[in-house]
Amino acid sequence: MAWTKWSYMDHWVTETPQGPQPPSFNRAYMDRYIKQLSALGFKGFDTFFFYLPMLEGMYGSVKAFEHFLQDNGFEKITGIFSAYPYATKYTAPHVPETHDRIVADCMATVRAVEGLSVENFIVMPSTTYFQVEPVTDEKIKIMADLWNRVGQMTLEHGMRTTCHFEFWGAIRTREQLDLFFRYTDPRYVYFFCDTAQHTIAGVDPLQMFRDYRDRCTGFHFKDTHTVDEHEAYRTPPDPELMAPNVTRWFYEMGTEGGLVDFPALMREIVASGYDGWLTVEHDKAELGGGSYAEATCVAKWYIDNVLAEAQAEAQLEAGR
Amino acid sequence: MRDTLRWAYALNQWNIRMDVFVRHEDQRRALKTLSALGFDHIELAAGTGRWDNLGRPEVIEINHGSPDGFLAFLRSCSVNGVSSMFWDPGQPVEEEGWAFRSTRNRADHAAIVESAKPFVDFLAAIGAEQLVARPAGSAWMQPPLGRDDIAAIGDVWNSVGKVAAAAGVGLALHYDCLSAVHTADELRRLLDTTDPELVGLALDTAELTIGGIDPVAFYEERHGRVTHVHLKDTRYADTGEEYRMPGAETTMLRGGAGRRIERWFFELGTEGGLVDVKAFVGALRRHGYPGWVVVESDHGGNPAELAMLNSWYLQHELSVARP
Amino acid sequence: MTADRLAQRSETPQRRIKWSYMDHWRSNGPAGPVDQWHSHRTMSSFLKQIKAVGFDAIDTFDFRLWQMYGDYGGPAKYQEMVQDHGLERIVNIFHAADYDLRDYAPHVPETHENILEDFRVTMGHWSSIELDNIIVMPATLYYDMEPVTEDKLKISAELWNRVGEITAGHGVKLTCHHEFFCGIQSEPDIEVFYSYTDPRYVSLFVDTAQHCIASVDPVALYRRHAHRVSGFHFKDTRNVATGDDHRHRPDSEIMAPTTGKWFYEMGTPHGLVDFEAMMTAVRDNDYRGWISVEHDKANKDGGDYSESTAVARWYAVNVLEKIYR
Amino acid sequence: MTDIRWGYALNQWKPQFDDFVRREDHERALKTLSIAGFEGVELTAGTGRWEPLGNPRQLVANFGSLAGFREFLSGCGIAAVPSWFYDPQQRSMEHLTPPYSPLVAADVAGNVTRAEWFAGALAQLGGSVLVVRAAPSAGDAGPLDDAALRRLADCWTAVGRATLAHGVRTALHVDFLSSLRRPGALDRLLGLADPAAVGLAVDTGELTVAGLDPAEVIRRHPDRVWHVQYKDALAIDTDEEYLQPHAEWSVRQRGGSREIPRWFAEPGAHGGLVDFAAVTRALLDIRYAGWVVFESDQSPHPATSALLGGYLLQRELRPMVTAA
Repeated sequence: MAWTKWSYMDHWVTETPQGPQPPSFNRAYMDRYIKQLSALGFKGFDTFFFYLPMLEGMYGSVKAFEHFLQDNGFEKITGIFSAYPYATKYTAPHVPETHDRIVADCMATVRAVEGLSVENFIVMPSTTYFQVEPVTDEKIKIMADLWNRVGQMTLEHGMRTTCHFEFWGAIRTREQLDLFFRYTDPRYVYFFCDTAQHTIAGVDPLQMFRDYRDRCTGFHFKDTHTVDEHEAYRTPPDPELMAPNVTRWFYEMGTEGGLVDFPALMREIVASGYDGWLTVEHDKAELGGGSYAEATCVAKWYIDNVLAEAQAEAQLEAGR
Repeated sequence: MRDTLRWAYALNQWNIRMDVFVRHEDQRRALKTLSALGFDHIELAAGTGRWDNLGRPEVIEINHGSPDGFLAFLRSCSVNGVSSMFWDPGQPVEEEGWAFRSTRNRADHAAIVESAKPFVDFLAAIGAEQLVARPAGSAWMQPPLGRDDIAAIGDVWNSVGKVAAAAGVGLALHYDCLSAVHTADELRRLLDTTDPELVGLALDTAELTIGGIDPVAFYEERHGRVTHVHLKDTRYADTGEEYRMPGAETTMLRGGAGRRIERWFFELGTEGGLVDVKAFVGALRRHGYPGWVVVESDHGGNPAELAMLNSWYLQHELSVARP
Repeated sequence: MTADRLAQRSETPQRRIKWSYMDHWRSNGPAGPVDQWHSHRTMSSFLKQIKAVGFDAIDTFDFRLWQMYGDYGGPAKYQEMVQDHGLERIVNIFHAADYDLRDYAPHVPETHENILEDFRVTMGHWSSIELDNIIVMPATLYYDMEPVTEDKLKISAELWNRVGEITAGHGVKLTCHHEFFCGIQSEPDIEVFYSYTDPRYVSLFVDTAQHCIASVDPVALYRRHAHRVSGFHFKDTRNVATGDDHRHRPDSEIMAPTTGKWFYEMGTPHGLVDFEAMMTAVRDNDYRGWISVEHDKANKDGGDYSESTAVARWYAVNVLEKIYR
Repeated sequence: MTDIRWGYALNQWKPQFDDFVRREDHERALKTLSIAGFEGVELTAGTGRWEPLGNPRQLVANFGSLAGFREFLSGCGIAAVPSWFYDPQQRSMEHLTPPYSPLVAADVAGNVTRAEWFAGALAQLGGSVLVVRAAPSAGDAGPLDDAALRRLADCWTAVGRATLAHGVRTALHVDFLSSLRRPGALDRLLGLADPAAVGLAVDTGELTVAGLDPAEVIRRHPDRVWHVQYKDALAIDTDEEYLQPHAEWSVRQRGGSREIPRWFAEPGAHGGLVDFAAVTRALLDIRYAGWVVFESDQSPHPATSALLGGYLLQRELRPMVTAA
């Protein structure tokens, strides 16, 4: 049986009279966007914490939006992504004095999805590298303590705090990742594997999953054509959009020049018995004339044709 | 007939989403487009975060080293300077811990004056003339204005005006069709409660028209207080209560509900445009309007195309010669 | 933009170079991209934008003739609309014929009569307006002409001499524009071709990008043939043709496996054409008249015609006109 | 149980002559259709080297052979090319032949030759229907008297018999500019043509814009409906602007006096006028067995239109058919 628990991470742009805009432009565009994802067979929907108020505005409540998802073949909202990519004097995970404010913000987000059965509370464990460096063991410990606190709080509300590591974040090399997970309590802090971000940072996502299988609660399946060899990760003012020699980091699965071995990862997932959600994410897919709609079709085609085959092979091997 | 009008263009037209118009080469292409069209000054718009790198003084500094470094960046594209910067103190920003503030709330006034300072200092450093500010939050979010509300709003803007004047920067309050200061009388009362030496009016031809105020008539009436102009067109006027729809930023201005009009602002001379641009510019010339005229069209289909059509209108319909 | 020259209708100081825009264009319509001929409104929007960035005139394709008759009442009437928008006129037309070995191949003598008749008819259609050049691709696609022998180059040259006589009779110069994927594109072949042509009837139209893609230095080529150059297409490229790019079947211009987008506007960081050297050569040869800017398929890979045209004009005003104007 | 197979028309991806020419563009479009739930893709006849999917010669030039093209399709998850839309009034650069009119007897031979060329290739691509533009625009051809209808019938009978030899049926496509839109014209033409050789391609969008009800047309010709195109309509030509000369430009492209921005859109589009459930019920009633091809004509966002069409198919129409 092909894997059914596929969710889509809420990045999208569509044509409007005011130029290409996110579908939260208004309710009619949001409906059409959900229908397109439904036609591709996605069952889960992950979104950003800052979209929750917009969903309330358009559908009356986040719960009502989830009903609309369910009317369109989705199971539920599967994950909420909360992040502080840029350190300010109010919020910076490596600065203990800001931890109370961050925990309060996370509490507010958790309350906004109270009553739904959202599984993953996905977080960026750190801000941009250049605002944290030098990255010492001490700072990694401080960040670990923060997410232990947040993880305990979200678990009480049925959501697992799970860490998603950007290639330009402060925790990026294999040593830093291992240290961070040693400092964190496995009951409260989990691992969210982004295939492209780890590959760009020179870390093998497949090996990361093998080593942290028990703490892994989700994936971002997206591809990249480039490993960061020019220290883009630590160049101000912004590595993600303004890296001098790389105008686009992220691509959908199935494009020529992709570096991530998705079939191998799929076989590893099946063999490991993992039964959680797998999430497709496209970020800035419109660069160079691309389109989110087409990129998502090509990715889902790859899932239903290439990954389904890898899954079948793995299931045969495992004698399931 | 002497004509001293100075023309600038609003750069926000290119900044349509969070993750676009961030790379310097994209910004250079926009600046060169404007320069090729005869505009040698631009208006900036406040924003937040590392990707809004023309919207916060501290982020501009990280990108260009210093105010002078930023000016050098503009001049590399033959744009000579910045005329003004638009700022809405009621818009929560990351750099202020996402604090929500209202000019009606006296308890917020000190923080509002404080939050204006980085902008005033930056504008002074780059030789820009006006800080263009939204006087009050959206009407649908709060009860109608009472007398002491307008007094409170006037007070905070006098304070900000004082800070700006001390740095040699002007302050102009920008009317918009969703703001709580909505009717012509409310706008008059706000002008009357503010010190003409410290606070001017930024008259936006499209916003006034949508709000049901004739921009030519209002300019004739209060031309002494108009220190800044936004020149753009619109094809629609509020039927009367649309600005009170909940979430009007989306339900009205992005066609989410009601008449489902998904675009209100247009380039000058657009078909079915309601603004009598020629009459308005004629009035500016008659009264020797001293300030900047910032041309814009807000977000439409293709930013470069809209700028080119605006420039054509200036050259052909308003006889403004390209340098 | 200073307004104090409001009443001043003065002719700008006599410029030796004027700029024309070769009319490739797209804009976003409700049903997807449309060209400027879609409606009077899209045409007016196009002409406004060309005028706004400071072009003096336009060039066009001669297959637009039927739309001119259908929608505007013919070339003269259409030119009036161009002039109503503040542009001077239509300067050049590009004769984009369907080259075919069976009936339209400059190196195949049996097809010459058909080609000559085509030009007699074409020049008649355009006699209602004054044109400087009729621009042609001087050969079929490369793979239809190969192997390229001296004999074929000679036959082609003789054909264009005769066509040049016909167009000269209408006061219009016949001028050759060498695509990198046409039969006459390498440096030696170009030299042999022009050695057989009559300078009175056959001119050279230098397309900076096409020559650069074909590994021919456009500046050196221009300096060698300056006396018989009747115009330019200023456009840039970021790639040089390699391997079989120039003879890829069935098409090189869009379908070359190595390169999805050959052409870019001048003034972008990665361009290969040295426009400053080209402008210096134009100055040194005291060339006077028109330079055409062309953007071909600028909307590929997320590009857009409006912005590309503005950026190119910026480059012309701020860099090239500092050298010569 | 009726055997309906679902396809999508590829013409939606080619707004201008220099669009949709590269191989990777085709691959991404075909994968989009496959994943959206469509198993077949309808081609539209085109000529010249920037129409790589336009005719048999260009397919061979680009894929080595028709089998090579079929391999490319199956590599993208597309099973077959069910049909090819062919307008004889388009010249052929491959054959250096001019436009042909179905109303001109002297053009029949050339028309048959070209139709066989497409039909032969279509058979090798797993296709079964050559969809032909039945008559020129009313504004250019004027009213069709009986003699004209007989000339049309003879032309399409000849073409239909020729394509049958390749196992391919010829179906007449009526668009909203067609002179066959006039009351009774289509019925009389179908009556005059050989019922074994000439059928009907029902295009829901075109008929609706022409003020006709597609479900009613289907029920009126139960055994002559050999092909169906699902396309939504956003406006109706109430002022009969189809009678103007060059209506292809002034009305279809530019929207006529009301400047309609889009006449057509993907099935189920916001503001769409076609009742696709009713049309599907009519097909079930006549026990239609064949292809239904979705299309939206030109769309500002082809992938979005394909997905919204796929949504309607998966959620409403396919369940209706499988339940029948």
